[in-house]
Amino acid sequence: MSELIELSWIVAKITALIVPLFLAVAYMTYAERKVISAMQLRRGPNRVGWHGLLQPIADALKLLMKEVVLPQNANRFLFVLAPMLSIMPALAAWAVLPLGDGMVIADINAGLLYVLAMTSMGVYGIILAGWASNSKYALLGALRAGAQVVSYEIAMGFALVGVLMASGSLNMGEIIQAQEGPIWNWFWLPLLPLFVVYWISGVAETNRLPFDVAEGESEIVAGFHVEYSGMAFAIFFLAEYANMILISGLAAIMFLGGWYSPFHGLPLLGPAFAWVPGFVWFALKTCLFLFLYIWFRGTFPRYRYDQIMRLGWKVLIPVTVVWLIVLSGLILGEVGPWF
Amino acid sequence: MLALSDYLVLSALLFSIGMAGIFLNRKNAIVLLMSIELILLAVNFNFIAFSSFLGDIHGQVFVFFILTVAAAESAIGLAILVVLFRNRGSINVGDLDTMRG
Amino acid sequence: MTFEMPQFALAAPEIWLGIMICVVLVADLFDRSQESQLAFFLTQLTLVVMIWLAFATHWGSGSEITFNGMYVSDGLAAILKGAVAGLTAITVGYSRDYLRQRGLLTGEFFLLTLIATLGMSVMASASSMLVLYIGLELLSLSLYAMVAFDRDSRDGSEAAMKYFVLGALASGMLLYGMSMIYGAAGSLLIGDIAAAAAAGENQLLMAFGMTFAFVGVAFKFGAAPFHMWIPDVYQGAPTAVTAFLGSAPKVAALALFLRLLAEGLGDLHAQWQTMAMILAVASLVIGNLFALVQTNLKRMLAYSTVSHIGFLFLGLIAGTDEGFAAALFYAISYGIMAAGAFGMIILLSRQGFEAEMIDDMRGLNDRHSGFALVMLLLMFSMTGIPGTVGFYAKWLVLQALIASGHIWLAILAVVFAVIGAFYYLRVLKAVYFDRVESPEPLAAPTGQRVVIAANGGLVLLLGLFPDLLISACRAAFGL
Amino acid sequence: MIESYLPVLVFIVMAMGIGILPLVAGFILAPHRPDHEKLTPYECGFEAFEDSRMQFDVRYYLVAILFIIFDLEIAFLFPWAIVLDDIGLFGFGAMAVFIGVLLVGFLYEWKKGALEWE
Amino acid sequence: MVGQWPLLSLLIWVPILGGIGVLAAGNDNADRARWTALAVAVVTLGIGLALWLGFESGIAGMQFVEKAAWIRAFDIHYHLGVDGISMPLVVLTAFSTLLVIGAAWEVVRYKPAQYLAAFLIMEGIMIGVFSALDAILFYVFFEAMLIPMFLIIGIWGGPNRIYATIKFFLYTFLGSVMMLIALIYLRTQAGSFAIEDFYGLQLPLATQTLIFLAFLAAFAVKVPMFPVHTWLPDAHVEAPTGGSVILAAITLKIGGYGFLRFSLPIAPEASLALDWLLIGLSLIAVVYIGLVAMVQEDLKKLIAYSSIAHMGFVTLGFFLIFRIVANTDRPDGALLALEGGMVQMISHGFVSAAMFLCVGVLYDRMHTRRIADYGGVANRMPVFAGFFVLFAMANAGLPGTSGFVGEFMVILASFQAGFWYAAIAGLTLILGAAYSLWMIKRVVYGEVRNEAVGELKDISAREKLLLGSLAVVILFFGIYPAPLIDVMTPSLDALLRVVMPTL
Repeated sequence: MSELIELSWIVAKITALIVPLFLAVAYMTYAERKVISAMQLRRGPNRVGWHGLLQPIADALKLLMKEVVLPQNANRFLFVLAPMLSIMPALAAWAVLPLGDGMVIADINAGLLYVLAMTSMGVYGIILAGWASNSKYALLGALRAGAQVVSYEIAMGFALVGVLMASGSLNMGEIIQAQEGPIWNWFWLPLLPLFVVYWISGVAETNRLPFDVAEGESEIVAGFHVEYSGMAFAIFFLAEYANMILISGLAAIMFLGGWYSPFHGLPLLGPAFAWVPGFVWFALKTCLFLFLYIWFRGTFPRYRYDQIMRLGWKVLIPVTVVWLIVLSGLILGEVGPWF
Repeated sequence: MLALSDYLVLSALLFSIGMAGIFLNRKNAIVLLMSIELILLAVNFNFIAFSSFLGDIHGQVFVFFILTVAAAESAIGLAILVVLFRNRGSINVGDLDTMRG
Repeated sequence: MTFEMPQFALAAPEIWLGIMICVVLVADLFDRSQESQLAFFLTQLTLVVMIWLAFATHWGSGSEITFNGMYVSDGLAAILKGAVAGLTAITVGYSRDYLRQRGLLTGEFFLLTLIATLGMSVMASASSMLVLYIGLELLSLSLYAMVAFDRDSRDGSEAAMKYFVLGALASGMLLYGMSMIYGAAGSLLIGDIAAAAAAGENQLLMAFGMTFAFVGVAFKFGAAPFHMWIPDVYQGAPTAVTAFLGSAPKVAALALFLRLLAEGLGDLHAQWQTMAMILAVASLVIGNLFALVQTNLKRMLAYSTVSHIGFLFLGLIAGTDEGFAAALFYAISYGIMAAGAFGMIILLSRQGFEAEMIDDMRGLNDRHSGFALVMLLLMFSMTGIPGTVGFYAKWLVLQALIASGHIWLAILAVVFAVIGAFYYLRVLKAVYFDRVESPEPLAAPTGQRVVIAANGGLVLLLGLFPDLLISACRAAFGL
Repeated sequence: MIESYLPVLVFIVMAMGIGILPLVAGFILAPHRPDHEKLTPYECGFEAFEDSRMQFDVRYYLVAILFIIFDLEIAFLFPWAIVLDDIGLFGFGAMAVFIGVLLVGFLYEWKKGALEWE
Repeated sequence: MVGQWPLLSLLIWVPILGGIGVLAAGNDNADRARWTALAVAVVTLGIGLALWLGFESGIAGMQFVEKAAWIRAFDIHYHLGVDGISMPLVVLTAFSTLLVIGAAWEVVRYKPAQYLAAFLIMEGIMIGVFSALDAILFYVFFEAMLIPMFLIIGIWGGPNRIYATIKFFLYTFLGSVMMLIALIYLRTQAGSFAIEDFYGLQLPLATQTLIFLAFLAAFAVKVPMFPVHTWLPDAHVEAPTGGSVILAAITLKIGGYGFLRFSLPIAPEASLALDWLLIGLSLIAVVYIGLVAMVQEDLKKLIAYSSIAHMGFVTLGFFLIFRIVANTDRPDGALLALEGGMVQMISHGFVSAAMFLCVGVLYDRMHTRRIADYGGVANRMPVFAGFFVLFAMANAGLPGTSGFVGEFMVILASFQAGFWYAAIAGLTLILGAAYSLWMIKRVVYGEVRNEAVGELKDISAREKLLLGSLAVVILFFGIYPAPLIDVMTPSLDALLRVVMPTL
């Protein structure tokens, strides 16, 4: 009996996480359109609901009513499996993210490893989709996406190693606790190059602009999901945005001190902001990164594919490796307030 | 709680499947590579089970190394496969019979 | 957690090799000459220094264990490493011109050779199953790549595929066995395993693991019935690679056997003896009989390898230090012979022509009597005729075998040695007795000539004065 | 210890469910009227080829292999990174050698042009 | 004085190194190679004669002993020495090689340097076989002998040479590896590889039998004894003249020498137990092979079979000793048998060499070995015919030639073993006379049968010298064998006491 209760409690917690997450995804699309239109001096969606606030709902309903086309010669099983494979890790990774102090569904020791594993799995969905579609554009997109994702995964992994070195733990909660203190105690400062690399890699991992050659509407129409329609397409879409939020959340946790307030431990400001729950700080930091995503999209032109690969292999990886060595020196020398 | 023998049996099963994959497979060479991975997986399973039951960390360290080597091995295996395909246009195991005697 | 500082000086050969691998790699990257001159000479330098280092660090100081018990420095390691480096140097000496003629002369070849040597060296000093495995894979992975070195060769890629699959399978078997042994002994260290085996802990599990490990080792050796890869790989690989593959790695395989099965599981000798016996006899029978019908020289030598492995296993059967010393001597001398035999094929091959059929040897005596003489020495050495090193190899094995009471096996072995003589004689028949219409004189590059002369000279010199090598091999086992 | 992974498992199962449910819903709610033109793969309006799974550039494959190798290097860095404080200078030296070898390999790739996409 | 010098080492290494020197001289300048080879052979024979002169006849033990560590791990020594049994064989080897070098002078045109070098190296190795006192050293020389002989037959032999040489090689190799096993086993018992340490091992009969059979495998093939003799006719027929000479004159003797040095003293009880086998095989060789020889169409084959028959005589002498002692209880008869066998070996060395040289002379001119192709040679080559007839007589065992002495001694001794042994052995005289003389009749005498014979030229000065020296030796030992017998008696006597300690 107690097991059942425990299980339902877990399910409830997960639901409590996923539902807001979906809402966040929905309104992320809304925000994106609004912000970009503002940047381009347009108004963006404004018909459905007040200021277009119901637009995401309408989009979802529209997609629900669209036919899911299964192209001929496609491998049906893989074709259907692919979207599932891409959304699953994007969601499941949230299991170990602490939203606030103690607000975590699974407080496991190998948290970071788990996250790394889950984010790596996303590429399967992309590659399977491209392969199963039996379309040249899809295949090309999938290959590009696959190569790009794995390339940046290395830089990302190195950056994470830096975080590990600094925190000495794989547990997400402990990583945050290692950054306890005001804003300059957070890892973004000692790990600044890694932070930048992580963020760039994160953008590339999610195939977002300026690294969105996998979709590349203007060259390979829509890349790996060119043959997907209706709900199947929606799931890819969902996965992409969920991933964006995930990456932003991770960046907030690993480099910006998670739930800590920027004034934590400061004599005056600290107590002044003590009433704000940690969850809010975390959400704010995540939103900061989400805004960056949108800002990038609105600002940068798309990279050429060779430029993307060069950036990943020839810039980001050397930078991280060098910084890892510097970092281990810093740690052994017990420099600053961090180590 | 699972007994040590349960792990060993599972590992033995994996190992046997891998073996069978290598010896019974007459078609695709990729399957051979996968079978090899399966065998290594069985080995890792064994090591981890023993390591955990013996309370000795070295078995897990070994697994780490096996993983690495397995990666290098599959990299080379795939490279050979590519060369093979380029030279013959087929990766059919049954076609690997030019040399006899 | 405290770390005991390892005695790095004891691992000097490996450290030297490791550094030089990086140096060669970088040097070759920045070497503007087309033919990797720098890499070649650096490789040879590395190997020669390595021979010296092996003896300077390991010889005569007794058995020392360091790196948390995982690395052992003893006389056996010195001999194994010296032999490996020496054999590699010989084969590298042969390969340069061969590769150049085929447009394969790149620094990677030398690099892979060095990495393989590092692997073998690590195996020679392994005192832990983990280290043993790492060394083995360093060797194997390099060899897989080397077999496929000629990317446009159909046979080469097929051979590489077969070698890869069966080699990986062997590694898998070996690992599976190792995992069982680990479970039974509770440790990866060879010393602990030996203690556990002696105490008779978990006998069933231990024996189970030993069986798998043994099969894995047999695969790596190429002992029948696990020899399937040998002929195809020897035939398909570029001859320069075959020469390497046929020589030094056999010594390394012996290192694997000695470290794992002799040192670690010496107390299970009664159990692996039977297996070794079956393998030995099967190898002798299959190797010799199949070699009889070959027309391709590389393939014939491959089957002859199987038979030689059978003979080598006979030395191991005894399970005595005497037998191990004999097997060690056998492996080293076989390495010398095999390197020479394949070196000869390399020498006779030209651009676009592989002299790999026995018929290609015809009239060699008319074309170049010096090469013919070396071939004569090599073939008679493989047969086991005195005056060449091959005789002492067989003799020592027989000696160990008879001393441990296996007289019938000894008789069987010599009978098959006589059968084996037949196919070696066929080669000599082609070399000396068959005359060709218009023998074209042979011209080989100076480097290759020097190496083949040294190789043949070594066979003869050790055939007349085997004392030093025999004593060294025995001293490695405290005899 | 292992119990703390239960939520993870549940989460993964639920995430899979979330991946499947909308698809099922889509199949049920949406119309389903396939025809030939609709089912052929998109080829900018040209007549479609039967099988589009063509051979692709070997460099993609090269990247895959490089990734495997580097990713495993990272796997080795993980445990080291966590205990760096405890193992001190020796641990640092060991990893410095490791990374040094890695860098040599990286340099090799770079010079050999494995990272070029022209 | 000469006893101080390492004469045996010189005898072994001067020809081997000289051979290598000849090899290095190359085939391009054939004359240089020939003269070098001749010089080496002459020097070697000179050292051999010095050995003979320095040898003290009254002593049974080893003389000119040299001992140096060789393979320390097994206490194996480079241990040389000669006694009355081996010394004559050493000198015989040096002498025969000189003959071969002389015989090859103008005849061998294909790669003469290699040819001569092979014989010089062969010479060193064979002397090594006779003088080795360490079992492994002995074995090394014993086997290494195969290499030059293999090449000699294979390169310079007749049309069917490849079959013959491989057959020769495999037969002898198989036999000798069995011996190797026996030697190794003996080492486990004796703790050393010194041959003398093997003597007096009190091994059980079953073990002795196995060891005896192993040695038999090696030596019976070499001798060769029926039924493992079949390689010999093939090898002889296909071998070049020099090869046949060395094969008949020396390598066959190694088999006989092996019986004396190994089989009898190491496994005396087994020798006793199995002497019926050896005697039986020897008698078959004498009679049956003698008959086979009679019907041969080929000159060389005929001589080859006659060699087998003669060597049967040798082994008969060696293994009759047990029966003689059993009948007489005294060593005299047995000693006589051993001496007879030894003398027969030496004599056969000269005679068969002479016969093969003669055939070689004919073959060089006619390029055929078929008896039927000849006839009336005496008309065109009177000097040669004279030599040939003399040698044939010696082969038949005519009194006054060395061939007679050995056979006579063995037959005399065999009377003491039993009448029938002597009677059957005596048949050999008749058979030998029959095939030798019939052959002579068909080849040398009669009308000139065809044009080829008609155009024959008599032998040159070089050939005269070769055949003449042989004739001198054969006649000398035929008339005055005492120096030979005196040399070997003490050693054979000592051997007899090792074999039968009760005497």
